[in-house]
Amino acid sequence: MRFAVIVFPGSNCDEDMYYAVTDQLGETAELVSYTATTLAGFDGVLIPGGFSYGDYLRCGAIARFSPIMPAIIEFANNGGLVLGVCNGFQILTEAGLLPGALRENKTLNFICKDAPLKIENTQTAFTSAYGQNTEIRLPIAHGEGNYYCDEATLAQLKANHQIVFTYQDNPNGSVADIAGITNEAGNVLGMMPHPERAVEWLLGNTDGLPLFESMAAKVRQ
Amino acid sequence: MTELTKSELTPEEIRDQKPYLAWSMTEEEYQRACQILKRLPNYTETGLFAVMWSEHCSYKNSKPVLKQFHTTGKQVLQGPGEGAGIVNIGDGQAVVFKAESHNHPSAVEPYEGAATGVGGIIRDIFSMGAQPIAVLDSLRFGELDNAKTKYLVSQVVKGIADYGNCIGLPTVGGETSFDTTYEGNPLVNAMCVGILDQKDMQVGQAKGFDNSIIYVGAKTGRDGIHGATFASEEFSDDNESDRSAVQVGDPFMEKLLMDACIEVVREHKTALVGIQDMGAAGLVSSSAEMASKAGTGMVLDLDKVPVRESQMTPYEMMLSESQERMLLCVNKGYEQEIFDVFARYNLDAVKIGHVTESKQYRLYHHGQLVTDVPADALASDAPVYHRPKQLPERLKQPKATQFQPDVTDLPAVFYQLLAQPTIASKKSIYETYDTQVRTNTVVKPGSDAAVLRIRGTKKALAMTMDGNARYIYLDPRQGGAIAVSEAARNLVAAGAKPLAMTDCLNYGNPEKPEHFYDLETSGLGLTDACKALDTPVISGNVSLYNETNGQAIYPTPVVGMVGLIKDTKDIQTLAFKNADDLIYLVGTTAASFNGSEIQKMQAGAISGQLFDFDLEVEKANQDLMLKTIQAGLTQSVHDISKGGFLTALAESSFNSKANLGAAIQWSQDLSWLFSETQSRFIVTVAPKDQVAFETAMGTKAQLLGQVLAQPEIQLTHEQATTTIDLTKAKEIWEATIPCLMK
Amino acid sequence: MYIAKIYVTYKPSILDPKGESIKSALHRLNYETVTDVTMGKYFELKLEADAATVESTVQAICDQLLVNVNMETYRYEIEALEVQ
Amino acid sequence: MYIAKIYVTYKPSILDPKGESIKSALHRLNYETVTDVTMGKYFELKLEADAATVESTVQAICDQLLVNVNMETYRYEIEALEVQ
Ligand SMILES: Nc1ncnc2c1ncn2[C@@H]1O[C@H](COP(=O)(O)OP(=O)(O)O)[C@@H](O)[C@H]1O
Ligand SMILES: [Mg+2]
Repeated sequence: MRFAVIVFPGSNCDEDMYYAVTDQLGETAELVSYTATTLAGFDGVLIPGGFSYGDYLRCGAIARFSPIMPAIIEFANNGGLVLGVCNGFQILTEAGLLPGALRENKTLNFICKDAPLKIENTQTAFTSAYGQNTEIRLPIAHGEGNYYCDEATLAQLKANHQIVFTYQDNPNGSVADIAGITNEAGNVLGMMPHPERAVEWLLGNTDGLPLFESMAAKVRQ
Repeated sequence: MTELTKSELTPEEIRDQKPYLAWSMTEEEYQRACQILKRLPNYTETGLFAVMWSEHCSYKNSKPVLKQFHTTGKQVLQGPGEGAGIVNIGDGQAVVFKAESHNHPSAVEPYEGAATGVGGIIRDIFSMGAQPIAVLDSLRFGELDNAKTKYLVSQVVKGIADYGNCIGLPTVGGETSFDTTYEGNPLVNAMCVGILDQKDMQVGQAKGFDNSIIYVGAKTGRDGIHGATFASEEFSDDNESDRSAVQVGDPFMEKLLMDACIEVVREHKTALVGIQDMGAAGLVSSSAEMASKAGTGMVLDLDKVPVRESQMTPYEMMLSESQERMLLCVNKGYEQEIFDVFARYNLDAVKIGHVTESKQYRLYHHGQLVTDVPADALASDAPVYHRPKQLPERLKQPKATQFQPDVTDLPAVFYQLLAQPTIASKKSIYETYDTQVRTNTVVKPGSDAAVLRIRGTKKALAMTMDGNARYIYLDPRQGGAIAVSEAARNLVAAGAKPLAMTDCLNYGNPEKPEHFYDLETSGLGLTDACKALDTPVISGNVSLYNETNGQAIYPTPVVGMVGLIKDTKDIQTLAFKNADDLIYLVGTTAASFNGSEIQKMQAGAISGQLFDFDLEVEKANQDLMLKTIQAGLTQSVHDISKGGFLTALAESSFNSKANLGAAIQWSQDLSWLFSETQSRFIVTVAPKDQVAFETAMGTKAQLLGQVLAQPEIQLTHEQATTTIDLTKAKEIWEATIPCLMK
Repeated sequence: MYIAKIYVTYKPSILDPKGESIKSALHRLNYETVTDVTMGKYFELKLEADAATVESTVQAICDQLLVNVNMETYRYEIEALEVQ
Repeated sequence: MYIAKIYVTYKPSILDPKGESIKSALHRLNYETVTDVTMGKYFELKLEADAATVESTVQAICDQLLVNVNMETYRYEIEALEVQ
């Protein structure tokens, strides 16, 4: 399958994402500039981590007005798989493709460490390759990963099984320990942990690989 | 002429009122400038001389010391003198690295000072055409017992974190220590490592008459004017408020600048002649050095310089230290392709001048010639001073006997040692750094050295920053040699062959003979070890005048070193791997307590004559250790440093995934568990490899025990066994700094 | 020429960890009289707009970019500046 | 009971990368009329102080904690609140 890895000014996990799905997963990928206006020919969209536009106003707030965004929204609305990691998650919430918002960690510090996660829903397009009730560890690296949504939204997320990943040991203050959610249709996933950093034995962790395998399997269906 | 330039002092007024004295330019230096010009310099020119002849830009006090450094070796592709040094790592690739201090700015404005320190050192690396891959930070503060120090620590760490995290470079290693001596004068040293294809090597030269000088990056404001002279002055309480605008870092801008510059270097080779970052003394320093190095002159039109503020004078524009700016020399006729690259990154790129044959450095502003001086006079021909030296009082008759620790209650002493901030875990610091971005980090902070693989090869690089100033304080020569040796030992412990080093020389006022003695003598010590270990100095930085109210810091050279791991299979960490693995001590232990952590803890201060150190033993132990690692005979390797054997042993346990412990038979004096004898490693070996390991190491390694499945140290000494609870120990070790920071 | 001063704060129902941390710092510094701290963002925008549209422009800018209405509220003041 | 509203902004010579980046975003969104953006901090403090000391307390808090006097300036307004 062919992934588009979106590069905004200030994205810095774009190459990591690219190598994860090419070198490790063995699929093809292309770095797509924020100035592009079409995603024709791609089977999946990956929005990487980083500090788009310096994250100077709010994380993701400025990036969502980039020329590529209408194409991403259209891609998502047509049922295409979209994964936003870290800053990518923040951009997806700012753009309204996912509910809620990401705020400053309750510790007020950036946190970089491995986080034990529970996969709450293994039936999604992003988690089907994980076993039932799997516990995994993925690296987190963020200053603003504290997921917020109001009560009504939370109830909806729960009712629709949109909560995909939760922290075992909530590091940042997220509502309901949320680490990653999908949209209602289940084709857009936003998550703070970095699966693309956990795809190689040499780097000590491969717990992220099944996520990309799930996406590839879904596309091939 | 504009209003503002009119209000500047005339050449005659300068001569009479001597404003240059306040810019740290001496009367003789002013006279020297007059002689070079054969006339009185105007305001702008005087400012340029003052800043270019500051210690920070000219190294006028430290040059004689730097001259003695060992800087050559067959691995060295570029030694000191350029933005950063370059070392061959085979396959047409090279590693580029340099360290830099940002002590003074961080003392005044810790967040921005530390952030811009990181930004500056990253620019040094990509100005060589290299892709930066990692950042390290070496930090020294006063004791964590007062609000001011806590504030400095939290802000410095946040500044480093925010800059590195945002630009997307992992901060993978460093060191953090605490001593009263740094209370008014914290040390913030940062190092950056990059990778380069040798065919892309760049130099900061402005060659070729009529070639264009192009300014790229952020606009110039009034920030940090005279930052370089400020870095060459002592602090005192009375100059607290008299400081120019603080420099603010913009890591987002630097990310764009970095990517654009690397693109230019790789893909526009015919266009690019030279590239240099604007660091200390900004525009004047970068441009004058580029001309001087190439043996050319330069004409700049200051009306073209992108400015952020209105009505800036030539003096202000030339001396501003606004961040995230670079200067390029581009072949005539090729300017547009360069402009196009920067335009794609939404960055300013403006031709502000050209290279000339005349060797004069000329600046025009509003059509007027405002500066006309020989380029060499500003750069290569700056004054050099051979300062007098004098054996410091403290070194005259040090007590030869070693301190004797009291270890009556061994577990209690050990728990107390783990609660010393210098020994305690630095996790709460490095967990705020993104250590993995770019997905090359194989060994993260917390081990002896960080290790990053080189994508697409079997190779990896190990890197570290080290330097124990207490040893240097007690014995500058030996201490200097130990600093280099310890850095190399950390790399060896990671499975790497040390390649070369960079340094930050942090000292007091060199005009004081005792301080100059420290600087020169510890420099000789560094050199002894560089030669013995074949780790030449390829780059570095000097920070003098680290004094507050006349009180200097410990002489503190910090060593940054990079080593090559030929095959990622050789990568080692300090963590115990399996229960029942055998534990060996490599090297011999003696009563080495003067200058140790336990002396400081129990006696309240370090004192006496430093313990013995033998470079030949160091070299032999490192070589053998590395060979044995490469033979695949080790499970974990850890060098023994501050705190001694027991601390190192506990660290190997704390970092193990399964909370492993150790059973140890100790036949020497119990207090020697805390000795800081150099040249030692703790190694674990799988039982199946026992014979091979012992054959390889011979008498160098001594079997002391084995790894336990449970988190405790069972220490047997003269038939009695003491148990140390490692769960409790780890709690103390990890909680100390977060608690003290509250 | 107008200047718009915009104040953005979290909605009351949302915990403000920065405000809390500043409050405890103030208590440690013995400013015990401080009972409540909120921290928000403050923007100053200069606009070359005309009187008829300036307010709607400022509102649109807030809703579109400056404010995340999921969790923040804002208020603003607009002043005319003397043209120099 | 008093409420102090404190506005903190960078001093004029200090680079404000946030303001700059917001300004360019607004221009890309066709709010070309915006000529200048500064982004600062806004604090609201509630204080149980008396009229005689409230102002000096607020000033001290600003100088000591809220404001980095190396780089920032501030202004404030103090209002008395009805005691409930
Ligand atoms: N400021 C820092 N930045 C990054 N890593 C750090 C820092 N301080 C300490 N560390 C990590 O913690 C480890 C132990 O720190 P320290 O006790 O100072 O080192 P050592 O004695 O091995 O030189 C270091 O090797 C490094 O990986
Ligand atoms: Mg070590």
